[in-house]
Amino acid sequence: MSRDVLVIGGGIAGIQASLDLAEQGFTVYLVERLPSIGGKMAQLDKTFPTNDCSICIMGPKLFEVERHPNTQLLTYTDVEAVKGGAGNFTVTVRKKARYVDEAKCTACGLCAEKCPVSVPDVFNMNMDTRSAIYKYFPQGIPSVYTIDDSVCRIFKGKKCNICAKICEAKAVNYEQKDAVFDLNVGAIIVATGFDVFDPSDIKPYGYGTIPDVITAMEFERLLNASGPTGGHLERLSSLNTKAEIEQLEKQIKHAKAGLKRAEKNGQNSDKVDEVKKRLAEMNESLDGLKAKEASLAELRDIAFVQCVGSRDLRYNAHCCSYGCMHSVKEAVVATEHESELKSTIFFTDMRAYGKEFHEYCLRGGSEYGIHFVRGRVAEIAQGDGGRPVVWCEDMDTRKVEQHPFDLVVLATACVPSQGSASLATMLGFNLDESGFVKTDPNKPVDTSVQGIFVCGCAQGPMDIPSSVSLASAAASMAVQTVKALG
Amino acid sequence: METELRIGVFVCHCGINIAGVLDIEDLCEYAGTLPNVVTVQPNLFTCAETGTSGIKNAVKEHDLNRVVVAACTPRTHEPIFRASCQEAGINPYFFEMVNIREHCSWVHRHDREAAQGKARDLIRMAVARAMFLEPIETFKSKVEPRALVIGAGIAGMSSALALAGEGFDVTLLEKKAEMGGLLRDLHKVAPSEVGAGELVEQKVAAIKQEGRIQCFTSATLEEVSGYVGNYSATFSSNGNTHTHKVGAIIVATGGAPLKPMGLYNYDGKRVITQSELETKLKSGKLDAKSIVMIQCVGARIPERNYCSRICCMVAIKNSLHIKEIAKDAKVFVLYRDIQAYGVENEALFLKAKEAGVRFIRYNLESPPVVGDGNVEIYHPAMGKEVPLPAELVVLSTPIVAHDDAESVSRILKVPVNEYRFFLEAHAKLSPLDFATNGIYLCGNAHYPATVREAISQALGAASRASIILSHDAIERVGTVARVDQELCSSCFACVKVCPYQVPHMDEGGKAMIEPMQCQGCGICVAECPAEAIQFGYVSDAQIMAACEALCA
Amino acid sequence: MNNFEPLIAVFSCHYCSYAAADLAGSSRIQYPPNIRVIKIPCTGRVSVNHILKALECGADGVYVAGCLEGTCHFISGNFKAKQRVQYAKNLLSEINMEPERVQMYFMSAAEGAKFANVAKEMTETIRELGPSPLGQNKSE
Amino acid sequence: MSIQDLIERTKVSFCQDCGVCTGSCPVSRVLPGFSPQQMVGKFVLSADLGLEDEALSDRDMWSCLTCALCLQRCPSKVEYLEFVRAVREEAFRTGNKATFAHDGVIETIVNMQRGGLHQNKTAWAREAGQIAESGEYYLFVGCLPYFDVLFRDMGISSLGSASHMLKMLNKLGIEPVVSDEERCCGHDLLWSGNVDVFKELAAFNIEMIKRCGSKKVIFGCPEGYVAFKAYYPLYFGELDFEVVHFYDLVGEQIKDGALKLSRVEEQTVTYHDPCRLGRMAGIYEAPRELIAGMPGMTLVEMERNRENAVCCGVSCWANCSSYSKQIQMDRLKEAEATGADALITACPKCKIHFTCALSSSDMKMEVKDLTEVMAASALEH
Repeated sequence: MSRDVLVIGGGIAGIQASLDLAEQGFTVYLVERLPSIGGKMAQLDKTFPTNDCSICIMGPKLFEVERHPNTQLLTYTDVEAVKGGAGNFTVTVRKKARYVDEAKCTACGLCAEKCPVSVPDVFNMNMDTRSAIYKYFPQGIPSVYTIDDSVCRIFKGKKCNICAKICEAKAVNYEQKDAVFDLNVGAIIVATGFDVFDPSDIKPYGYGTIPDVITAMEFERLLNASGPTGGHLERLSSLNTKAEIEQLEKQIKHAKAGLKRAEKNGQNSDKVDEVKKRLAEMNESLDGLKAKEASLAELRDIAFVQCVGSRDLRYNAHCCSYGCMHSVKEAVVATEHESELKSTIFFTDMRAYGKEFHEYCLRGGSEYGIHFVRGRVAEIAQGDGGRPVVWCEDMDTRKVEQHPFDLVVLATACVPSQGSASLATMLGFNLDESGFVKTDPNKPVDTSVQGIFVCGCAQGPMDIPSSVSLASAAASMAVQTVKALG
Repeated sequence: METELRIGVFVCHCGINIAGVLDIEDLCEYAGTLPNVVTVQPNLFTCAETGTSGIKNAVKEHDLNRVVVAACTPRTHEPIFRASCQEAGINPYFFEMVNIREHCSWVHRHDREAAQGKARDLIRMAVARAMFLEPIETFKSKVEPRALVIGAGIAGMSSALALAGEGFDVTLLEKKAEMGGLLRDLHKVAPSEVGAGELVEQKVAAIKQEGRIQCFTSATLEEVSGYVGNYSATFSSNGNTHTHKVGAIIVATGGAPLKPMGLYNYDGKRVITQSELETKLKSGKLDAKSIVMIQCVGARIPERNYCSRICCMVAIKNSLHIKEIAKDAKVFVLYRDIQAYGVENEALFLKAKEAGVRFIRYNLESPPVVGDGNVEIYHPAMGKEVPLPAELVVLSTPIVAHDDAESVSRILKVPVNEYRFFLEAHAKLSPLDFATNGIYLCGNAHYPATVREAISQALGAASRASIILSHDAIERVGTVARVDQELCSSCFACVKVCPYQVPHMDEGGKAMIEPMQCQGCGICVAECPAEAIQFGYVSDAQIMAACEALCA
Repeated sequence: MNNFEPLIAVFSCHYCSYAAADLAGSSRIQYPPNIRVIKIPCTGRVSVNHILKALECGADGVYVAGCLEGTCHFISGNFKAKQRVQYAKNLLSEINMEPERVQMYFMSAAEGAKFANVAKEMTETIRELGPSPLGQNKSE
Repeated sequence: MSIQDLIERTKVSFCQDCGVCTGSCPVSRVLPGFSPQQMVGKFVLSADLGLEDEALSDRDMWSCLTCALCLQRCPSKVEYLEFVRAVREEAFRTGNKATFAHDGVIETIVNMQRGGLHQNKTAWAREAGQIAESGEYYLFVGCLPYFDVLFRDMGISSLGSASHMLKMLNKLGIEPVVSDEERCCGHDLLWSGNVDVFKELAAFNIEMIKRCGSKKVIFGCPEGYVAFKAYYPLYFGELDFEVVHFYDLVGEQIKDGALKLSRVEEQTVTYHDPCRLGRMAGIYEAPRELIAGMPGMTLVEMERNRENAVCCGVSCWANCSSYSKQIQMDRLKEAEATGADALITACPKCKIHFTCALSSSDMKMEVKDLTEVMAASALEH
């Protein structure tokens, strides 16, 4: 028997549920599979309808849940098996090796600076790079670094111990092993959140082939001050071009050095000429790239495409609940970055059903000049210079129109998180037709298994306040369970 | 201060993070020259075990009564060092932290000389500030393990039951003669298809069985005084007046659908509201063969510019129920935007389409016109006005706040918005809390909600309230403002400026700040013209000392 | 005048601008070493007198850095601060000191770069204005 | 079938009023006022108001190309294709018929095949290769002989394609049945509402193939393939022979090494997916693999390819007008923009329509039939 509670998932729902429980005096284990808690909300730039900076309002909660004497944070940890029932669950968890001693690491970041590996940064939606030893995001909690053993040179059998050498706290430990242990709890709260739908499947939208068609979450990172552009609004094509320029400049520098050496050593003139010729070619393509970059510098017209993979019987029948407001917010924030910017939102139904939502949309139109077009986008073609062209029937004028944009942002569906099906099997609860955790509408946080509760987007697509409300509700049910049975 | 000030300064290398840019030896030497500094110690990592025990030992060895650590950001490390101070036997607030990492070594790597100067300045300012630090004590306030729940609709009843389930006593107030609220008159709730009355009766029965819940019907809240953990609520019920001591309060006063007087020929007979339709469905008295429903009646219009969230689903639910009774009945739903968010709602929307319910969109510029036996609507595909047969017209009207929301708001000193829905502490992260500690909200009182949502919020509000109720006493760190009533000139400046409406005038006409309610922002402290408000946590003396130490 | 290095006091709130400064640090964004941060719980804590006192004590410039407008952790503290900064500016005009020596800035905890830019901007502004006429206080 | 049943069966009332169909429809882009969504919306409302005659007399249904792009993209999975087919069937009965191009000649020829006609459908085949009178394989030639007559002036040899198909089969050791008794597959009748005659022809063909004892019926034409594969079973239940597309069959043989593709002249080509072969039969990759498998051939894709390909602008020989031309020209320009020397298609009708459009332009693009292109590579040695 146990009166402790396990919370699975360290996003805003899991954090809120943990805090509610901890503050009522219950011991909480908060398990998060990633190196830091924070979840999707930590990736957002701002939140609607108040335009609050997401990490600013969330940051204090991250600290609070880490520091609370009644919580035990188990990050970088997977749930592996569950036995028992309400009042007495035995949960086996695997705390994955970070290869960094959490108690010693001071998060100084020197290791990451010197690490020779560079891989796409998932937190920044792969639009930036990180090193093999990394912090999931700057404000991540616990504030420690982690070695990604899937990319680290050491774990590929290569010679490298730069991070261990540079770390003065002696926190790096390549010998660290996963720790597998059991937790005894009286109730479990599932707060495993959601995934963002991958729109590459929807071929007519050109995601993955047209560079300036991006997802709403990618746009969120582009708006963010800690994002890949430092919050400077740029098109992805411009970022790509910049990367190409950087690459080419490196090559030119290299070639120039080679030329100097060749001339100095008095090598035969043919070879020198050849290098000169190549250098000239490279300079020419550099000029071309720079011209391209200049042409991409201005970002004026952004399209927001709603219901991408949602309300679509071919992909997900359900509505993502927050997409309309999310896009209005992104349009508002983008305009705050760049006042000359024009945003157009292509929508099916404008689902602004929450408190202050409808008013927010109206303000978006009147104060930020957002252009709302009723009509779902039919296809996104590639126009002149690779610019995305949006085809759509305007349902108010009943005209088929095509408009070129500098950037197209896809409001992608909210889908069950990757591990939710296997977690359901492991814990034995049912899922609904969309793959979210099934609940009785009149018992909104009860799963089909007694003593296991659900909150946040694991239960279904919902906005942040609903997730937070549900988290508190799950905490209440967990308390009632452990008080009765634990 | 009577006792001699004895300050210890600890300077962190943070490996090479600080020491790589700053000359720690020089900083230590310099700190030693500052007034009242009796010991200075460098550490490789002050936050490591050796560092914190170093602080503790130094406190004992040098009889320190103030500790200054020059290291990284207090936002992450202050709690660690405060704990060390406490363990060493000095007040944890006799501690000051200097950020020479994030604010110095990391950001001035290329100008070491200036960085060194800045670090010296920062340490000097901290030592100066440390001289004026005040001890902060935590204080306790007893908690009444009983909650007051105002409103016994589905939200209030669910909250009360959850609180009782968690082991707390509940006083439940209902202004009507019976519990149940809005659901009493309704037919079935979607998507569970449970009878609304049945759901109410289940809850009422559970409440009656639950010894911890005391329910008062025909009740009116009259007065509330006190603060978190310790409220006193006076209310009348069936002619008697009661006063209950409660630790927390949940506002679940609900809302009601708008009566669409003067809209679309509303007459309550041939043109009715959705709830009137549900009464008909419940009694089986629906015989119309053609029904037209009009959405957004009185909502999302300039006078009432909000979306009432639930009306689309109510219309969809009821149209399905009509189709169940009479498969051949024609049902048209005229909408502006269908709000079928999420999984369940969208599925029900599809189910209605499958059942043959027709959905036709209209624009606010060309609203439907209710005629005799028909409703004329501009049909976009037809490109013209089309009369739809309508033996019955059903208007979907928004949930509006109850008239008494304002009086509840006044009694509890919690705000409402322009449509008189109660205003939560934070739209995103505190949706169920009021800015005032110890008072929570749920259900339609907050904003229109489906039954699922109302129950979720009710359970959530119960959890929030339980945080207070689960403690015998609430501990609060005294980082709060206090009024020196001797100095108070009764100018009301603090009353006006406080974002949380905490300061108030006591019987003697002097300002009072209830420490349990104070949030510790210090806004009133800066506002008070008489310097009557003390704020030991960040006192004027500390700030002034830091300013004076700006220059060597 | 080019060698003049201004001394600038910054009143920085715990929840946003101090956090922004921390982020500038962990992101290693370099900015001029002329500012001295005084941490307060909320910019609403800063009184007009604090601002003036900093000038009197030798600061060549003072700015208050709070949360973005509408997102103050304490609801309205930053608005109050904005008013008080304006008040201080008006007073400076009266005593014939440049009101630009005092400024109000708003930033979120996620805006490390903005913190650095503001520090840069303010340093430049004060450098342009030259040393505070109260400079002699420094040596006293 | 009642109109309400039709609505329910085709899920047209599931429409979300979102406009994806119209925004995608190649006709809507060039013919203002035409919209699949509007067509459906009008129909449903008219039916609901009891105005069934009005619903069935609408002419919009004949503007539809039945290209299935709207069906492909509709988020509500409205069965547009089946809706149009069924509505045309109902409308045809009330006298609301399509307007046929080419003076209706083709429709008439098809209708003529109902009687006790004895055709001369094997002459070309005997010339081109070896055929049998009965056996496992049946080669369904379809309309190619008539097209050969009709469009010879345009320089299109439809029989060339048939001959090459036969030669390649022979090379694989297959001597298929080709029959004089074969009738039109009925595809065009089905899509112009004349279901009664469609059924007559279908019944005749099924009987005829049974008589030949064939177990595998090979098609080169996507329309015949789809008519047999999807629509014959709808009316006659499961067929007792297999319906095989030539490209699938040949593709297998190439993979097995039974057929070799030799080097062809270096060229860059692009491939146009016929609606019937692509969206309706789901055959996207087989033709591409064949093209890519010919050494010397470089395949480049148009922006709109596979499930997003656009129609060649005409279906069922109905409604060929300025908008068809516009659609064709846009598609040809798209092909030209890829830098390809030739546009390869896999449907004799697409080839005819594109060739026709090309003849009135100064584009240098060539339009080729995949079977013929392949023959050059497969039959060389």
